[in-house]
Amino acid sequence: MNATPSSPPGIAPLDVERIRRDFPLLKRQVNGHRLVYLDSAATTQRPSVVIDAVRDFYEQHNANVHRGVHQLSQEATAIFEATREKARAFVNAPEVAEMIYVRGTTEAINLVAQSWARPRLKPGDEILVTTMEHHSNIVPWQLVAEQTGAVVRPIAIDDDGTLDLDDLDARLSERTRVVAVGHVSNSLGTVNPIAHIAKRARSVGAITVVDGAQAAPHYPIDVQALGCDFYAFSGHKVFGPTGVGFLWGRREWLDAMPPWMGGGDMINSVSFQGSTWAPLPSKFEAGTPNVGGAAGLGAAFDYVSGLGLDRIAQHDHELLQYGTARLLEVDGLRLIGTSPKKTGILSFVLAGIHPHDIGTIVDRDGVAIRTGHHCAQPVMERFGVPATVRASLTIHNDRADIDRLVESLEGVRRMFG
Amino acid sequence: MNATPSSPPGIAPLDVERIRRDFPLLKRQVNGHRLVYLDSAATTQRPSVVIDAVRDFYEQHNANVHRGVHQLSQEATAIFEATREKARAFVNAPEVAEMIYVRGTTEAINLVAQSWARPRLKPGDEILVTTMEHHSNIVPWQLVAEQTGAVVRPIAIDDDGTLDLDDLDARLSERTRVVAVGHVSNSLGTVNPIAHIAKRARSVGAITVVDGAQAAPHYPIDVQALGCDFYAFSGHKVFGPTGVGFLWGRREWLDAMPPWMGGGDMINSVSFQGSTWAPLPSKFEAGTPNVGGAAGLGAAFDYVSGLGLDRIAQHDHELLQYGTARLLEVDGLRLIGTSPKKTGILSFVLAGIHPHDIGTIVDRDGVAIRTGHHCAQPVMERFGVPATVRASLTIHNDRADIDRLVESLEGVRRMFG
Amino acid sequence: MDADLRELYQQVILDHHRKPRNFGPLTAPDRAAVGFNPLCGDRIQVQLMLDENDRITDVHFTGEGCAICTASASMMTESVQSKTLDEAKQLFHGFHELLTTGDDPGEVDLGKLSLFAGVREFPVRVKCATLPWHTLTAAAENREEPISTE
Amino acid sequence: MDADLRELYQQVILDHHRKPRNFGPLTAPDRAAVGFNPLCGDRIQVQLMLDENDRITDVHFTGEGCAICTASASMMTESVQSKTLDEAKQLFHGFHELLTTGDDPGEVDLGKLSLFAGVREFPVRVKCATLPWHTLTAAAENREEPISTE
Ligand SMILES: Cc1ncc(COP(=O)(O)O)c(C=O)c1O
Ligand SMILES: Cc1ncc(COP(=O)(O)O)c(C=O)c1O
Repeated sequence: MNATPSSPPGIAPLDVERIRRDFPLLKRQVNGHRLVYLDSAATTQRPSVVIDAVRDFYEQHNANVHRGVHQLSQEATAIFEATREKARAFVNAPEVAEMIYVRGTTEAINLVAQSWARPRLKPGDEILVTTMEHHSNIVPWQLVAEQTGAVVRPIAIDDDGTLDLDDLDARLSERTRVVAVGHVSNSLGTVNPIAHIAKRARSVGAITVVDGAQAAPHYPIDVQALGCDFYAFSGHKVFGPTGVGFLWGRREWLDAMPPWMGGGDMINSVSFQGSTWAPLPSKFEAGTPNVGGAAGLGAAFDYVSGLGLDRIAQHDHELLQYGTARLLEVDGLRLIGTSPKKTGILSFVLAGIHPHDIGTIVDRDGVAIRTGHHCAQPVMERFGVPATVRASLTIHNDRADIDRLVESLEGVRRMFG
Repeated sequence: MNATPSSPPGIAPLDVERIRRDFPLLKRQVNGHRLVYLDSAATTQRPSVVIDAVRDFYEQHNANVHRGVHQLSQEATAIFEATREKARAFVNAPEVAEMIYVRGTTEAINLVAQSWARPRLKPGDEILVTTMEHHSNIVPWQLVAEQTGAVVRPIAIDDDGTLDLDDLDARLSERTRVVAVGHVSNSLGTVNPIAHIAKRARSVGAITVVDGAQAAPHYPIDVQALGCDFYAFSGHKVFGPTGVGFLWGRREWLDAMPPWMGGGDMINSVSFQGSTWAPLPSKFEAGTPNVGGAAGLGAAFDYVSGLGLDRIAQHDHELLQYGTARLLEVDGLRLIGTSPKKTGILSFVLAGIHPHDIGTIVDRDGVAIRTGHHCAQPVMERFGVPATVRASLTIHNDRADIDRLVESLEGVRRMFG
Repeated sequence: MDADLRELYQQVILDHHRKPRNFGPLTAPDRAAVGFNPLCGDRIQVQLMLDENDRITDVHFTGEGCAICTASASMMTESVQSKTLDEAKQLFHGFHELLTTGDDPGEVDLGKLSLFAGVREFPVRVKCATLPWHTLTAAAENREEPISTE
Repeated sequence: MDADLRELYQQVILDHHRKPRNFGPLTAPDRAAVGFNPLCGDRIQVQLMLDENDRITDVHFTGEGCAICTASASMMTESVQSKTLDEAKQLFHGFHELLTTGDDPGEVDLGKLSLFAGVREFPVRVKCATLPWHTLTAAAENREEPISTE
């Protein structure tokens, strides 16, 4: 047991050694070193149970869903729908029919922008978007703004990366129709107070669309407690396969929205005189979905719940504290994003050394981190940096991983002297 | 070797016994019988090489693509881009940047409808759609017609399920902007003369959008020879994983089209003053793609090319002939779709017995077929049936599979006697 | 032919499929509704005559469906004859229980409807058996929109 | 620190990164262009002075980039000094060959630019080294739109 000494009573620490053995890829050597994977915010690794579930699906149950009477199709449908129910439980949605399968967060937000906002927005209507959003929670709104004459306005962030709630209040008005906000920022780690924001948005009649991509693997999510209108997340960020994720939306909205795509499975009847739509969730799920991905994602939900999201959050928190302290020992290192409420994301720059060079050099030491704008160019602009280095923490990381990173950064410093 | 006696000289027959061993799922028993899978038109089974490629990706190379400097991300990107190149070769597209990753055919056609057609269509403009189209090549056009005031008009089909080319000519006019046509009908098996249609469409200034979902696993595809403007297909119909497919489009169109979704990876720069788009193919690929699916699809392309599409087409043709002859021996059986140019799709009804009952009964014999409208309700209407039974043939099927189906149908007849 | 199938397609059921009772339109029904199952193309209409106490005095159906759907519609028309709409609702409740759990719920006398117990082994066919009943409910509530099992 | 890295980050390259030559704006350039690499945030501007024969009489750059990009820009400005635009193009051609194959193509004398041979082991960094050259090409062609390596 790799107990973290400071665990509060009541929450048993994660057994990181054991967890690490669940991830086949972590056995890999990179450039002759044991891989230290600190890029889970880009995409997580997959535990064997997930990889096996995908394989098992293809080897034992593979068929198209929904429309088949044969045995395999029934099994495939059962697996596919079981994952939908697990997703519902994962975000505590009231109804399973409100869980819409999508490719990921990006598709989910585009769906809301096109099916909810596009028919409703009028010239001069406003969409508030925080400055710390991922491009996938900015660009879909810019596209729909251009289509409708609505305007996208940024909500400011403080110097430590905390959302400026006064600025939110100052910008909210009757013109506000949508508040688009990330639950957790992928470039800063900031956790936003969604329940508060949703309440303020509702007070002016606006909906709240939450990008949950970075919250999903770190926090227990309860959309009913959050009080938002839509919540999007990606399977590949919660140890599931790529190409599958979910949009949760309130039934009242989903029922009132036109379909997102047209095709098979989303119709009630099709004729050249006109077509009618299927009820939820099918209305938003045209075409063959990623059934194999869904099989894997179901296993990922089980895996995460098996560990316990409270324990995961605790682990994340402790490792973040350790990582923050250790990084600040590195000469010339500046952390970008130091909000008191953060998840395990460590974004930083090193004086005089470009992040891209750092990325290349630490990779040679087997340390996988991300460098660049992290699809959050407005954050880079806000903090006056062209890019940052980002180390993101998850269940299979421990202090030794952070030590390896710090050691490697010292090497970078020495090289650039 | 399971040589089919009538193979023409020059094309070696497929070794079905061996192929069957490549598919782990075919080892399954269903209701105590060896599974006879005749539902490949809904989704194909996956050979081990595909399942292994997915697993290998997740166990060895898993990372997010494009934006990472670290080793894993570079490997993942290389795998992802290698499949794009294989897809290009698979349809003989001129340029790899014209191959857009999508979830499948449905998303591809919606993309074209929304990004090509929506900004261009005016009230009164016409979209011609054949009566034999899958819903995914009808409903997206109905949606865009409603959005723009354009009109969707059906092109008639003959009693044997052949497209009525005179009706096409009669309907083509300067008002025609789009001709939407399936390369192969999933409910009738009809192969449409795309090159001819595209030429006729071009003569009035219309584009041709081809739904290649059912052609891809059966025929060598050459988009340059076809002369169409867009070509869509799904990975899961060519022995690849679910949740991944391709849209090919001419660069001149793709360059001129607005993005499909907004988000990460499809931008050049994002700011609250405005964003600019990345070049092809990224412009149309917002968000994390199905990288694991792409890894599997690459293996599927290799598998199919290894067998040879000419041999596959030949096998398909011979089995179709055998199946047609055997089915017509069944009392009261009526084939729906008897065009002289067909792939291995056998759609039929049995007098006095509903397809749904047939599906349930033959499933008990371990024969997996599809019953229903096959997402082609206008075809059902055209032929005056509520639904059909569909047996679809592929590389791992042989005469014995068809014999099992016929035997089972005889049982159905006896039961309903 | 296995036992489950034999139980699903019992002679009585096949007989009702072949010769559906109360089939064909009423001339002046008090209530009617259309139901369909987009999955398999079943489409039926149920028509009702009611007395002043909401008691069913006549019930017919038309349309086209699989054996299970047609037989269920046919046997439904026999079972609900002379029942009040409330009693018919209870009967549907018990019938639904039977189809999904395989148990005769006991509270209501299902009579011949118990023959549908075999549907339980075929979950995708439950909708076929319940479509007539959903349509009856819609007719009782005078709903205009076609109802769908999807 | 491994050998590939040492070769990538040679002293000369690090030195050009630390003290870029011909850095800063020209007062009245004949031609200029902006280039950027959205992946890593490199963004540079290249400015040219030309004589009547399209010979480069002065070349400067500004902007911010990684060590490879900055050093490449700095060394580029030295290499193309007094060359015609055509000669500069040939130099870029040879340089590109070096980066992707690791071989000095021989046709042109790369001089100090050969020090970038180590980039070949780092394919994702090729764009960093070529960005200044693409921007130079854009400036030579007087393209207004910022060019991008993506
Ligand atoms: C002819 C045809 N077109 C389109 C589709 C839709 O493909 P997908 O469901 O993979 O999007 C299918 C398969 O269902 C098909 O057979
Ligand atoms: C905060 C945030 N939002 C949205 C996304 C986009 O998710 P996806 O690429 O899975 O659509 C990501 C991940 O890249 C993210 O970190």
